[in-house]
Amino acid sequence: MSATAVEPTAGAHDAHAHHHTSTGLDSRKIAIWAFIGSECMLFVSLISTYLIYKGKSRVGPYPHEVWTDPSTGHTFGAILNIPVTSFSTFVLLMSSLAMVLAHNAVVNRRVKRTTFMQRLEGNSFFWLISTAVLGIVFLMCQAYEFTSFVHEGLGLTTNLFSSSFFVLTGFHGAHVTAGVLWLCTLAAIDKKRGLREDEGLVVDMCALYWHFVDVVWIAIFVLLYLIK
Amino acid sequence: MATTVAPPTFAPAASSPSYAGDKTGVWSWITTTDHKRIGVLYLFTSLFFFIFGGLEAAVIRAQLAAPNQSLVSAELYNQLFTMHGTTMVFLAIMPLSAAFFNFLIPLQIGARDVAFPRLNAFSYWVYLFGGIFITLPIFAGIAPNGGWFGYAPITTMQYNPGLNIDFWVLGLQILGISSLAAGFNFITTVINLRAPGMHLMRMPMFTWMSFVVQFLVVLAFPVITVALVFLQFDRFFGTNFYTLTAGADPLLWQHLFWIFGHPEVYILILPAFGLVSEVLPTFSRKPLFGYAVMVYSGILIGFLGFGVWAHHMFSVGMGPIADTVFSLTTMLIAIPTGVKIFNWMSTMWGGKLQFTTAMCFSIGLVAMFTIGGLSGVTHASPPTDLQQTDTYYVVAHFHYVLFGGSIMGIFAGIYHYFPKIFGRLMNETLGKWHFWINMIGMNLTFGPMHLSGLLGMPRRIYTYDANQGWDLFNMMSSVGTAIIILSTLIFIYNFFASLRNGPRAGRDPWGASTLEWSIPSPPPEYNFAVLPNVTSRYPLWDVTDGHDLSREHHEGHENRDDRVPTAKELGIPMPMNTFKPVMAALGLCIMIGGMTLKHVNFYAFFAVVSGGGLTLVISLYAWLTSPLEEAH
Amino acid sequence: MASFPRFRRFLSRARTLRGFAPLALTALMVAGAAATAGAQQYPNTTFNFTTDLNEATTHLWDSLIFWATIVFVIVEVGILYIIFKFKARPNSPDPEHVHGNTTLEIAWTAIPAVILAVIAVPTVRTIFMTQAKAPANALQVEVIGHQWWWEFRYPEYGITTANELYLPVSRTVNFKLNTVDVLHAFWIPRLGGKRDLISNRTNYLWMTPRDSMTLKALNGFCTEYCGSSHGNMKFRVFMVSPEQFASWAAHQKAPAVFGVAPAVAPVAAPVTPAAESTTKAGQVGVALANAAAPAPVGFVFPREKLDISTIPTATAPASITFPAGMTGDATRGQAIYSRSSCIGCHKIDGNPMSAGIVGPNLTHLASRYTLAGAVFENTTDNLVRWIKNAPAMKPGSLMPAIGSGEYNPAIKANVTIGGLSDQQIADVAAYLQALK
Amino acid sequence: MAHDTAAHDDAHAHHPTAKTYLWTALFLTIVTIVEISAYYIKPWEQSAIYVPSMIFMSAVKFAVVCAVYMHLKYDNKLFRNLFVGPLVIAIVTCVGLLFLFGKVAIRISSGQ
Repeated sequence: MSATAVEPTAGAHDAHAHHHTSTGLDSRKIAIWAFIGSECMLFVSLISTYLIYKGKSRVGPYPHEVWTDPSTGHTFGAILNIPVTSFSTFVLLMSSLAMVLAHNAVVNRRVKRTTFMQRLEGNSFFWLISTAVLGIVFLMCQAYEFTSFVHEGLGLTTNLFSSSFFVLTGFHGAHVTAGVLWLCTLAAIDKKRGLREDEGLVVDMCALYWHFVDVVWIAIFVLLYLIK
Repeated sequence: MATTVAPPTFAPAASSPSYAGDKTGVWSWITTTDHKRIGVLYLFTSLFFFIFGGLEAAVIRAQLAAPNQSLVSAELYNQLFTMHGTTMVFLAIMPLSAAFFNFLIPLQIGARDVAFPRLNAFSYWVYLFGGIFITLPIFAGIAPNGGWFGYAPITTMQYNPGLNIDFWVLGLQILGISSLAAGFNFITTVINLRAPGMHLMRMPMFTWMSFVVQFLVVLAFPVITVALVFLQFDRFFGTNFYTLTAGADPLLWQHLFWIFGHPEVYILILPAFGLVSEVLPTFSRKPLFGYAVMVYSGILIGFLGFGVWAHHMFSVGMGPIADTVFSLTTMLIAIPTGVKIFNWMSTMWGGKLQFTTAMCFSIGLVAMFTIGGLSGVTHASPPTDLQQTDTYYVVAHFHYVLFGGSIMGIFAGIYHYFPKIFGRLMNETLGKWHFWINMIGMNLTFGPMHLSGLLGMPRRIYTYDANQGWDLFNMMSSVGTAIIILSTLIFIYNFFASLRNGPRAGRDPWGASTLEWSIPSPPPEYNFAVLPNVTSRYPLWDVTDGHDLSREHHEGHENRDDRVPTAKELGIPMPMNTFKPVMAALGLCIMIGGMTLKHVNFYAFFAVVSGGGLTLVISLYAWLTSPLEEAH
Repeated sequence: MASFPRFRRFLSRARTLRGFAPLALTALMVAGAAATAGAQQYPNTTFNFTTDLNEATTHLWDSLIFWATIVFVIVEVGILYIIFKFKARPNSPDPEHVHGNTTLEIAWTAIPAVILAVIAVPTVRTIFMTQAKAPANALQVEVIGHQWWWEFRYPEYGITTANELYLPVSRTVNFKLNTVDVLHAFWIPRLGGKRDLISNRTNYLWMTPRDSMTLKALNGFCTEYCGSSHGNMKFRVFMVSPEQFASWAAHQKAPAVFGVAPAVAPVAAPVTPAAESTTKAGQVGVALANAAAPAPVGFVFPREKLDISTIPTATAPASITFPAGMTGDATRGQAIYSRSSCIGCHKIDGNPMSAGIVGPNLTHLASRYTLAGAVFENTTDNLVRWIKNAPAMKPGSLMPAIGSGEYNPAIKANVTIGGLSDQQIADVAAYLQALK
Repeated sequence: MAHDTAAHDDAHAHHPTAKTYLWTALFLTIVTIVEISAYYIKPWEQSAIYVPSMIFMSAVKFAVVCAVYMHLKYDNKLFRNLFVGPLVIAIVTCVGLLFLFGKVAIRISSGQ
């Protein structure tokens, strides 16, 4: 890689891509997969904790059940907002599509593109920014959800459900935030000088991370929201 | 076969440019990205913490030498045993292993460095700063005091309102980051940087066991990270994960901790197994017996290690089904472990045994670990475990595993690899003294603990009553500790005296068989002038071209080493020295460590945490946007 | 560097002694195991046939240690043999490069597997046997862990006591284990078994003590680290005959008889006479007057049957001083007690003012042999000092210092308002010692 | 530069086309719609197969994203092993934990 290239991507220069490797693969991709494997254990610990504490809270409000506060007589409805979350789930799913198309665009630079649709398909900047924007929309849904919960009387410290719920989804949200920053950095580079075809791996690493965050949400959506 | 020697076009010179020689000064060590230098840094730091943890144990044993003593207060005693465990596990044995990962793995697989040299430096500095952070509070009497496994709810704000546990939680998070970063780095290194022909099934056993350990690290540490995050949020923000009044279940912590904690045990022991598997064949002059089985048993131990965690919790009342399952899986682990013991014995069988100090320590491991393994089987059975758990019998068990196993293996590794690391041999006579006194001291310290435990002495008590039938055994243990200290003093003297005056070692003073012995001692910064082409598991023994490297170097002297050319002369690109990982590590540690200030002063907390965070971000950005190597 | 030629010569001669350490260890272990047979010398040994639970465990241990010993001997003797046999000698040939042997490796995979299966069967059987439901007619005992003392309740008899447990032989006892704060673990080594006391959970442990245990005094411990005074959280178990138990229980159930006609101090009375206490070097004591102690109406474990291991040897720190020769008045003491902070935490049946539930129930304090989690002997010396400054006697104690002018770590200041003078403490002690 | 070939091999290894990605997205959307509808269809939601069917559908989605979007289906087998191994350990751990904290285990453990 030339000395002029300035790429703020994780370990871009640390890998001995231009050195001998025994598998012929880039070290960075092996490292990101090992990282994702490790993240499985992180999220499983969080999800297990949520499921273990499910139904063990001593006071409400509860995720799916109606609850009347014995001291105030105030009645709380089921707190989880399925329509909003369904929408944000869909948004995250579409962001995965945009992400994979961004990678597709970068690694197929040589393909001749003439029609609008073809040029759109090859517009990596558009897809990177779309992914980031969809990620931001997802985060906004989450922010809306958290705010509405707090307004309804479910704070971080209210009960076991709220603690495990906020920390689990908050961790996921933090991962999405990190992904959005990563995507914005890539988009900035793409805008500035254009990501080259041989830099597909740089996008791929971000993509793998992003898809992983998406599949974690697939699990969270079903286990937390849809199953009572 | 080893085609690693550079063509002798360079004239011999007085000193060879080794990794330790060509750039000198403190700054060159701080900014280094050379895996060998980082290995040396790990070695010195972890030996320091090993001695520090040992001194904590010495105070504990002095307090317990006789009944009803009050050398230290109950509170200080609790901090001492907590910090003894934490120090030995996280600051001594793990990083001692990491010293060998760093130094040896690239050499053993024929690589120039690890996959991510700057990340490697980052791991070390995070470890150092984290170690300092978690150790310092003991001098102010506010060290962590919840035991090394910090069972909730004793660690919650309600029952432990001081800063003690905050240091522990945040310190372990910092150390976890160091271990995780190193884990990803070494997984990638072993998968991707093996020399041509170095198939997985040709890798030296130490590299294999370390490879397994890296997977244990990256899979086990996230779990404790989550458990610690819960605890930290409980303490800082009032969440309810361990809040009893909210209906929390204290067993959540225990399960999460031991899902991490049991793999952690194998993280501590497997590298020692690997080291011993290098030493025993070398001094038996025989290949390792049953190489493939040794590999698979190591993998199996690692894999089963994730399915036995609750055997630490038989006394919590999980019910007969869970007890049975975890009892059986635990017994299963005894099989691959036993296989290892028998294979080591068979390696020696029919060999030509040379009793160097490294060999003595290795045989010591086989003999002593067996005791720890067998006492382990006695509490794999829940009914008997109920009479043993949380007594000194368990203390005896895991010290036979960790001292008789890990530490013995690490000492074997230090004596064996000292010439490779520093280019000089350690004194064998003092080494033998160290071994025998250590062996006697260890058995005198931990042997009687079996008995005091089976005779009813609970662990973690700061004092005990007279007439309980424990006095003799406790006195023996305390005397044994003094003997261990004596042996360690001999080791320290030998280490530093040999560093200065030890006879020069050639490339392969022991006649060993693996790649690291084919290059000069200490190795040049680039390790291998030409990447070796590996055709065998024992490249220096299975000589195919009639050029018997091992014999030549075994009999040869230091003067036989030709002057080794520098990387520049050979045109090998090397990672540049850089200060950025150090700064990133410092920023990270200040950011996380500064969180303790939350309970002291909010403005200080905010300033320190954001200052640390800013340092981290800026250093990371500078790090990621600067090239690893000079343009070439 | 010194080369120690002499030592090297010695070493070469001593080479035949290599591996002595494992042998010595074996000898040590065997000697130790033999020694454990004597329960007299080792009062808390875990090898017993005192209950059904213990018997099952001990049998299991025997089979485990049998197989472990065989493996141990094979490995250690094997290592010794290899060391002697294959030591490098000047003329020994270079060894053949053997890489393995499939048959052997299968053998030492299979044989341990078989041994483990042999161990696993009785293990699983014992797990299910000991964790079954306790018999319905078992004596229910509720064990409640506190930092750092034990509360025992007998719901069947309506008794609440602390740190000293009476158990009838030949009747299954079912312990129901709970804690009010952090985790503790309930362990009586001589009776077997051990269970953690888990916050927000209930555990059970049951066993049937044998007849042979009648009139045995045993130690119990907390074995789960529970904070500052974890080492000070002990208890006593007094094994008695069913009749003795019935008598004890009937007496414990009744409120403390106080203020009845004075009587001679009973044999079992644990109160050390003042004269005796002052003979202790550096110790001072109080003489108790007006201790209106009634004749004992119920059974108390006889003092002469106490095992030496059940008599605490810990002494109060010298920092807590108490004037010698002070006389306490129990009636006055009752009045002081009833208007002091004591009643906020402690309960004494028969004293309507005293209804606290945080601290130990003191109804029959004088019938107990120990104080403060079985750490101190229940003597006048210890009692007055305990009242005066409990945290100095037991680190972290939740009972505050009460003596006027004493340092109270809870408020990081000396006690002023509400503090008791030495005379008042002597009176309170006299009152408490009248609670037989 | 050797660098190029390494990166190329990796990135170009028979990756699917954009069309495949679009069809995959359509499939994922449909499964998600079915999942959400199931939540509102009372007979389904209250039946015994609700939870298994939901877990099955999400597992399918999970697998499809991993296989197609994360290229596990097309990439080097090493990556699959690096991901599936930890995933299996994670899932087994989760199931173990849920059993240990489940009603059955707690009822048995109390022994009463």
